[in-house]
Amino acid sequence: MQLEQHLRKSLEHKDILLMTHIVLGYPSFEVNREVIRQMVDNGVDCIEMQIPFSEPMADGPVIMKANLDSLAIGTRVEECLAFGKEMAATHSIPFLYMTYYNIIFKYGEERFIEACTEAGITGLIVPDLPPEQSEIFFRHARERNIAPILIYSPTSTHERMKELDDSGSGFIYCVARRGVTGKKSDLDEDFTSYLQRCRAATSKPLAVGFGIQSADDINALRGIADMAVIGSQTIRLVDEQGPEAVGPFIAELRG
Amino acid sequence: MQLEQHLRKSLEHKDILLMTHIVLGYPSFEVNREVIRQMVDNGVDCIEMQIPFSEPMADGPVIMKANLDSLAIGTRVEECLAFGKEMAATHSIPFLYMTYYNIIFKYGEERFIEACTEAGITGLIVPDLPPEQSEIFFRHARERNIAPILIYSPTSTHERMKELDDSGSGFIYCVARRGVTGKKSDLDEDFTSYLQRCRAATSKPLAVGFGIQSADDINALRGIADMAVIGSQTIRLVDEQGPEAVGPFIAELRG
Amino acid sequence: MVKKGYFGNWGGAFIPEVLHQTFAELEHHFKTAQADPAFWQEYVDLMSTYSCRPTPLTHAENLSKHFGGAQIYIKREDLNHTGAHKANNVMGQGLLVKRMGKTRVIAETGAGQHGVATATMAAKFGFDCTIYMGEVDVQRQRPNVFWMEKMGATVVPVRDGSRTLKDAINEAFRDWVTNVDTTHYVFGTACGPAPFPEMVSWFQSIVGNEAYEQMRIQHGKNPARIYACVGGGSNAMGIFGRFLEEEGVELIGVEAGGKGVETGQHAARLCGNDASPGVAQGYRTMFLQNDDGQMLETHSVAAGLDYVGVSPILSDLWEQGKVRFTAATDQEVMDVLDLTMKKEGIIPALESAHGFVQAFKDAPEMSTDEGIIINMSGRGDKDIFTIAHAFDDPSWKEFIVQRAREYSK
Amino acid sequence: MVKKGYFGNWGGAFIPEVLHQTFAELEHHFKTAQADPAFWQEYVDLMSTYSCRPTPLTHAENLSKHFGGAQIYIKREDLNHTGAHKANNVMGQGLLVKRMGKTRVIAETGAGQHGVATATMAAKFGFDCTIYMGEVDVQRQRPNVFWMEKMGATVVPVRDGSRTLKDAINEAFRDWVTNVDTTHYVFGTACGPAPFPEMVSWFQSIVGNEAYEQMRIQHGKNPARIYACVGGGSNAMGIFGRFLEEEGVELIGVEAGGKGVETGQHAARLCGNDASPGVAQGYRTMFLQNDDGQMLETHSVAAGLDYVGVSPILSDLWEQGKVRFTAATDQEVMDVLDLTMKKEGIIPALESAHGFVQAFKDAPEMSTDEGIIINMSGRGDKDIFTIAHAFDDPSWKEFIVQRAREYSK
Ligand SMILES: Cc1ncc(COP(=O)(O)O)c(C=O)c1O
Ligand SMILES: Cc1ncc(COP(=O)(O)O)c(C=O)c1O
Repeated sequence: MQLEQHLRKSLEHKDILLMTHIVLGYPSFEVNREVIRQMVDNGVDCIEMQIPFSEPMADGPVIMKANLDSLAIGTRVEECLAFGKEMAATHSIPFLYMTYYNIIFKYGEERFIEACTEAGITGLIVPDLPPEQSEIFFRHARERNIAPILIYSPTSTHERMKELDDSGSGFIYCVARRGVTGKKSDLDEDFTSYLQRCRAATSKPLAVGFGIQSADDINALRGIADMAVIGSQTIRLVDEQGPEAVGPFIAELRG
Repeated sequence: MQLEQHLRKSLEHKDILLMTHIVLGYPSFEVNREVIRQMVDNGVDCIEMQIPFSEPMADGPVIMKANLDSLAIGTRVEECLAFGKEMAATHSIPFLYMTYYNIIFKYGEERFIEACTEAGITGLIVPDLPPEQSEIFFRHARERNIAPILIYSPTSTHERMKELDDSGSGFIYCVARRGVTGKKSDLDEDFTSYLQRCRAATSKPLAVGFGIQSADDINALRGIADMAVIGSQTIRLVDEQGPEAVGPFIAELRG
Repeated sequence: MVKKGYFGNWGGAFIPEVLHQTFAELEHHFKTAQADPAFWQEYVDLMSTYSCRPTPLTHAENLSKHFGGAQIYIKREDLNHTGAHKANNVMGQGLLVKRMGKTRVIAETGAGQHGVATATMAAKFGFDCTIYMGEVDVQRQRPNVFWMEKMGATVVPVRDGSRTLKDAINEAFRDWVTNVDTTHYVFGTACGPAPFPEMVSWFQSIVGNEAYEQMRIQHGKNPARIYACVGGGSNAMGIFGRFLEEEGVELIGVEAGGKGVETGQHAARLCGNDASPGVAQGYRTMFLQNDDGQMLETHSVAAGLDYVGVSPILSDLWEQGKVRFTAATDQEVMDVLDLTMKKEGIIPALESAHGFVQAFKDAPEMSTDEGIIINMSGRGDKDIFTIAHAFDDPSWKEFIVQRAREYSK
Repeated sequence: MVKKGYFGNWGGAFIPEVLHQTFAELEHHFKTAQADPAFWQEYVDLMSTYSCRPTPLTHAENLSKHFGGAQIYIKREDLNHTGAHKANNVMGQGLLVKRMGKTRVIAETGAGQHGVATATMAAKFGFDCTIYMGEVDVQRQRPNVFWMEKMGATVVPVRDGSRTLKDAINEAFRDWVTNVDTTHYVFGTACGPAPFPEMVSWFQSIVGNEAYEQMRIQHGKNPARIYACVGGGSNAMGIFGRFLEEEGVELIGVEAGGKGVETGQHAARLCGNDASPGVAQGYRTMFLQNDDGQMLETHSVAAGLDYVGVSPILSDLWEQGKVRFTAATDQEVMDVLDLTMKKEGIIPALESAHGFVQAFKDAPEMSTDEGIIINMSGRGDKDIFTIAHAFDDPSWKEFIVQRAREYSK
């Protein structure tokens, strides 16, 4: 419950939280460090650090490229774990790992969760791991107080949402639309009724991700979601304007 | 019997006769004229003039090329007939047409034989016309005293030879070997026994063609055949050394 | 009485004397085989274990709906081993060659299909094999040459005449008269001297026999019409044969209209005005020839239809009015190819597409309970070089240029 | 108890949540179809009228004699419409798509065979169609791209990662999660998330079912061994299925040995030492990956075997020792291709030739009354660019250079 408690505390004095995303080792750990510093300094509430994988099936072009480029310069899982530990020790907000299941599987599920505990990581987002597929993972994570974040999608039925709610913890990651990361989502009426469905299925905080890019998007989420997730947009920003552009961008989002 | 009688008369004072071959219109009628003059002057006994056809299936590369080149410069059947008439009128030896059946068929068989009669042509060699295939042609030819020359091959059985003997007249054209015109033939033991078979099947004079190229070849035929046929060799000669080389070549052959 | 080897005024065997004996033997073995049910059974068994006979009859539902008329059925000779109906004839002749005890086969080829089929048969039966192919065709059909060679055949480019199919036939005859004792000439279509037209048609009749049964089962009755492209005429004879005596079945042969039957650049022997009776390549038929009897140049986008003569059996059926002949132009062929690929996921050979053209013209006028069969004599994917070229496909060109760049390094 | 969608330790469905519902529906329709004999009959009818099932079983007498051991039989999946066993799976999924009421299909393709088959099926069924293909494969398999486009499909070159098959799969998944409501992803092999491995194997089981009957008739008993190449594993599962429970039938899967299993340049998952258990592309199997779980580059002369994963069903059979796995190198494949063309007149696809390699190694040691089956998953003539290139054929190169010259004018 560590992560959820933390978020709930933050929600006491903010109407919406902000989670950001980075790909570890892209373009370098140094830049990651600087970007995270700026994020934290400008009020980000939670950061998901993606351990790169060679087959980022659920990611769109921006994050996919960041994954592959990071691997191309030799990023290793151990380095990612060490970096995560450093960040968790340096900053007081919650840090999560996001990665594909094979990274964890290959490392050893127990061992990986052990490493998370040691690093002070509070949650794990694994987009290709439905709860049915690894009883061990979910059991260990919960035992070690590492929140396995589960994902709702507009295609999820109420029954499925309830099922996911039972297995996950921390918060629910609601993907805003069908598709992969990186493309803008329409936060329209359909979306609102989808979020109502999400809310009805879980009592956990709702994070909304996929295509959230601007202060307007975040405003649209106020009142219906608890946390906005900024993914590809910061990677684009760093690519185009360098890490120093991140602080002002976040500040503007926070409004 | 015109042609056969003519040949038999020549055989009274020669132990072997010589038939030569030209392709009409190749390289030109003018050169044909000159070549024929030299042939006649040097003792050739009989000349077959080939009316070119676009599909000279039984001819080897040299004669085939002459056929196609002649057509390429526009040689027409009517021209060939006129030229044949001129030659027969100019020289006292027998002239024959050699051509493929389609030339005759398309011209009209009766009409073609009529034209031969008028031109003073004494025989016709049509390598793709077995006697079974045109009763009309053979009947008309014989009626008009144009000898349809039939062909024996080493693959012909005795029965077949008899059959051919019944339909043809003038002489029998024995091809020296399997194959098409132009390649040298081995006049070996097998060949001799083949010619004996030919002799046994017909009382007509025997001409031997396909690959007869030198005085030696002709000597080998003396005593077993009545006429030697020089085909591709004079065409090669004219191609390489011009028409004036024909006279000396024939003279040498005649020995 | 019709003369032996003739079909009405057409056919015969106008062959050099050196071949007389070998034709007598061929005739003998053919007639013996024809009279021997075990031979046909051996042939059917071979075709069903080595090729995939019976080939399917596909109901082209989308095309039928598209034209709103007759139910269109496609006889799938493209699914034969080596990709065309040519295999039927070739494998049959292979069995005869074995019976005759010969050890070497030769063949002419235009499109290359018959050459590939013959090289394949030779490999299977262990015969030596030489294929004659016009130089022009060698150049436009290089992939087929590659496969023939890989199958162990020698491919001889023929550099005489128009350097296409008819010249390859002449050259094959030259080989045959030279090597007649060991060699059988596997004629590729229902043309040439008797008994080839009849023999090739006999082997190809397997197509029509199957189609007859299949149509009864799938359509419940005979087709109203049957379409086949006509090069030499073997696939047409194959599918027509069984239906010739059936009441109410119209047979339509489609020739190569090339750039138009009025342009002189075509290969329309029986449906245009440019052909006349003649004798060449060993048989009498309607030939594209001039007044002197010299053969004309022909043109078609489909190499396999690009030929001066036509089966004497078809000339006879034409004369008797038993088969209707039409022509399809190169352009019509390309359009129909496009439509057929998109609607049915089927790629007819350029040759076969000629039959489709006429069928598609007629189908809309027919009633929906009538059935028509198109004989799809072969598959088009072997023709990639011709088809991609004819469609003027830019990425194909780019691909070739890039490949060439690698090879030129 | 084995978990749903698992085969021993292998399989599962590791899919993004957005696909959960669509997989539930797919599973439902698949299971309903499986339980409905009318569905299978519809499938068999389709395959026998549109493709040419049953495909023949060819007794390779010359090769059998050449090796002097086992009787070699070849199951001729090359004679399927579109030239490979891929058609079986694709047409089957097409019928399911119709049942599910979807209107669009997508597919990944490596060699291009599965793409062509899918584009063909889409044309036949009237579905929209998009094919994902690694850019490297687009370049080496341009003819297939041409045909897919002509059949009306959109071909998207994938420019990420190694730009080959696995990247095309990732990209297809990205399309699927975006267009899940209208679209079915026609997975091309017995891999991917459940129920694909089982479903694809089920459609492919038609191969083994036929071979079982044919072998009884032609050989009089079961084969002693069965050989199949293993890319994703669908043709292997297809032919193995019916024989899995038969006593005394050894099953052999042959992987791509590339430049040698010891060189790292290969795609040997089950017979080398370079693979380890992993989870990617939606399923758990033996993957060629590094210690971190990142997938490795693979290599094979045969694009269709050039893949990091393998059917989870085969991983299970491997673990249980029910299938023997070996590898064939690129060089061995070229040699065997040459021999097979010359001896039998048959051109196996480069993929299929891998199975031939091991069969030819084993056959001489076997007795002449034993029979073996090689599954010839596809025909090689589609691979002309690869094969002519691999044989380093000079006249082929010259031909390409000359063509390019025309196009560069
Ligand atoms: C596929 C195909 N169809 C038709 C033909 C024409 O031949 P025929 O008229 O003998 O069937 C050919 C000749 O090469 C061919 O390859
Ligand atoms: C002819 C052929 N055989 C085999 C394969 C390998 O696939 P699988 O192992 O699924 O049969 C492919 C794949 O493209 C192929 O095209």
